[in-house]
Amino acid sequence: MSLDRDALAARIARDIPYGAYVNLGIGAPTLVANHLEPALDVILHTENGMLGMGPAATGDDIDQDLINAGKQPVTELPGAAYFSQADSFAMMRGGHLDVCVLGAYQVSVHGDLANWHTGDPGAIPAVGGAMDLAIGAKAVWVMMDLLAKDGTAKLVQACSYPLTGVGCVSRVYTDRAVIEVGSGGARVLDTFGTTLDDLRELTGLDLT
Amino acid sequence: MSLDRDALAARIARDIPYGAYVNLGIGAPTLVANHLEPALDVILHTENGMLGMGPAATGDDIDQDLINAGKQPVTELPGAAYFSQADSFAMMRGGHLDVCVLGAYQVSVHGDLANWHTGDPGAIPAVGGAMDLAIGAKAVWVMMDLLAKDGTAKLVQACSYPLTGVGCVSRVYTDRAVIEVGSGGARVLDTFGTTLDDLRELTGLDLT
Amino acid sequence: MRNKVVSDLAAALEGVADGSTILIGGFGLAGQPLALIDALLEQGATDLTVVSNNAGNAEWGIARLLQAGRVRKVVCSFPRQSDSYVFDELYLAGKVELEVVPQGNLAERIRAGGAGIGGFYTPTGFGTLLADGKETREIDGRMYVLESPIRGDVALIGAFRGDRLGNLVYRKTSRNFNPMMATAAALTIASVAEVVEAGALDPEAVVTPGIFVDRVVAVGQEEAA
Amino acid sequence: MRNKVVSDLAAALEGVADGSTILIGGFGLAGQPLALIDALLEQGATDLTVVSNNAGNAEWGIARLLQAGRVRKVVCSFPRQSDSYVFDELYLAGKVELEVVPQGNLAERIRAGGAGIGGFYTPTGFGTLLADGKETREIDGRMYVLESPIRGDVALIGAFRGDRLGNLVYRKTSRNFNPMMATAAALTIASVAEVVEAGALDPEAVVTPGIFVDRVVAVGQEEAA
Repeated sequence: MSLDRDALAARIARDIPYGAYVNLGIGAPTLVANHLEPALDVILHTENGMLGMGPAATGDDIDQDLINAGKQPVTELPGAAYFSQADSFAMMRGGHLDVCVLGAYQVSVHGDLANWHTGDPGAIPAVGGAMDLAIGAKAVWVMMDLLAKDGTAKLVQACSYPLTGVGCVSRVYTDRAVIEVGSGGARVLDTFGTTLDDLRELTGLDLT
Repeated sequence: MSLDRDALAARIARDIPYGAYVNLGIGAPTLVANHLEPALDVILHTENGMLGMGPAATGDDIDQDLINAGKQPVTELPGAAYFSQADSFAMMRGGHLDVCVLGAYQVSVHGDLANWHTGDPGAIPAVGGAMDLAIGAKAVWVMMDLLAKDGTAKLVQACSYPLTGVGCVSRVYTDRAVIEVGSGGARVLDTFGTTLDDLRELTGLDLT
Repeated sequence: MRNKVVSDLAAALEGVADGSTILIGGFGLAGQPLALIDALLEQGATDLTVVSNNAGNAEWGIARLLQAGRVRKVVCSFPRQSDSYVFDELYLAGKVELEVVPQGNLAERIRAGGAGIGGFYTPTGFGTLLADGKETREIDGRMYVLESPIRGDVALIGAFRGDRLGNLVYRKTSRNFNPMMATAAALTIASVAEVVEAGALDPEAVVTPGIFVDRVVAVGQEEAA
Repeated sequence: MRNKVVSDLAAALEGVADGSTILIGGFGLAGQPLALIDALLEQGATDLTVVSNNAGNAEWGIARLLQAGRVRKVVCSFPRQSDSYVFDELYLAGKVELEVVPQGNLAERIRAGGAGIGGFYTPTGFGTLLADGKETREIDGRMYVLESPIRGDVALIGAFRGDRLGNLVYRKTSRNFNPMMATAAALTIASVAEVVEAGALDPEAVVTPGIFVDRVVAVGQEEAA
């Protein structure tokens, strides 16, 4: 009864307010775009320098000069605008985006985010725009499985992985529940085929 | 035998290197533009947001959206570019202009500049771009009379008027002499119908 | 369908509160949104702080706001102009506060406000009266002054063309402070000479992307003098 | 007559010294000036510090410089890509230094370098490993990190069209880091698909004014893969 990724993406899409400016992170959050109703009038930002990004480009529409932050070819919608990365990140840092949806390794009940580095000493560190995105929207939402492949919870009391941002996440969308996080701690907003008690047991957290 | 303003402007124009990017301050420095040979290939910057400024506009060429820093109508040369004032002052502050020519109330032998405020308690303070221009070119030259109307020297040991910038002027063009200033003190480069002794007497400075 | 174009100036200025900080674009009259300022006068908000390069010309634009006693404080680089008699008189009578900021610092502070920068070190103004009491710092052998961001409750923007998404382009040197101000206010209101279809502006040439703009109103080509 | 257009790539790269810091535009392959990088390889400068968003793709561009052992240090936001095996191997063997900078901080630091800003406070990275040892400061209740400007000895810029005055425009998302980098180097070298007449670029749409550009070379439309 838990939600699969596509159903979760659809749920996130439904929660995005009308007319929002949205940045969708690389990976699963990109799926959210497939569920944005045209009537919702969302405008997509890609941090490599564009507002008004359209769907993925295919065939003859592929243009190596028109890519998204994941370096995949995309298209341009009428009313788009291009700008430099200084301007693009100023737009994010300045709080002009309404919603940013990101993946994560871990999120803490206080909204700390860990999504850039496993902390493995053999790993090559690479941050990209992760830290900028983490603080770069009015609402930062995380889309992730509640549990890692090894069964440990990804929603935690305190992140053990290196942080991407402090207290920056406001809401976590998982396959089992939607959970509000922040200075007031974690609060379950909605569950998918699970109970509050189950969630407490799975995470070891004092969820309300 | 001293130079009049127009002759002094011509002298300054001759000292500008080939191909320079130049900002001419409001007032007398504007006269320099009249003496820039086309072969010198100088490009004029106006800090309200333009490179490639042409001569003053007259008649039907007057466009209220195309003005210089003195708010006078000007024209656009082929290859011009417009930009915001943030970008324009970034261009100055970042040291991209070759020469800036400014007027002054006083310049000190160490290159301190006073040109924005008389210090009169009744005056309304207004700085405009003066402090940005003062530090905003590889070479900041001042064009001024050596003596004020009351006969006191405007080249001084230390400015008595409020400063615009510290140690920013490299050369002073006056009606009587061209004088290098800076951390090494004042050194006369050229005289116009006057002698070093005369200049020492007029200024009370230990000129070399 | 997203449509930021409002029908008239009254709708454009709706909700501006007393005590607001208003960023007003323009350098002299170029790019100064005169119709929006007149509409703000009509709207009635008072006790305003106005951030703009100048403090009004003759009895146009900002000068009218001043004349009507709506302005508590002016933050600008160059209040004193040949035709700034309205401001001059109020200032000398102690009826309006003034904060003078070097022009490039003013532009950069507004940019910082829109860009989420907490403060920056600038060489401009170091060692002068206008840096009095400000924190200074030596960086790589040069002296700098710490300057803070400026944000507004409202920005009034004078643009050339705009679309229903809020994308804007400007004309020649009327661009000036407008693009930064558009990024640095909670409510950004742009007047344009002409509203065009979405997609009619070249995406490579849009200066202010629509994300920064809340309302667009067509006022035709303004003639100031 | 001012003419920044040089006849070939060798002339474009003339004089680049060993030990230089090279700013290289591009985000992945978009806007990465591949022909200029190949010409830099040919020119022979070594012991380079490369500042760029990525650390090379497959055996193109920056990856070739790395492969040839010309690069001492990479400053970038995202070295690890699906096809960054050249960098990965050198890094893991301890043969190249790496400074990782959050992408927006990298863009802003380069802008600051070109704009004469001595440093700035950014919220990005606060409380993370990438701010370790950096000065922090609370401003209006929010925590910021002090970041410093980045400048280069040389910038290699991938543009779309340019004129003999050095004015440049870009194409779509290949703009990315190029405009800031053009402002932040002692010697800025731009490759363009096409050189156009002075006056042919719309003055309202010029992204990089010629003042920032020293040399322009036509390389045609580059096809990377």
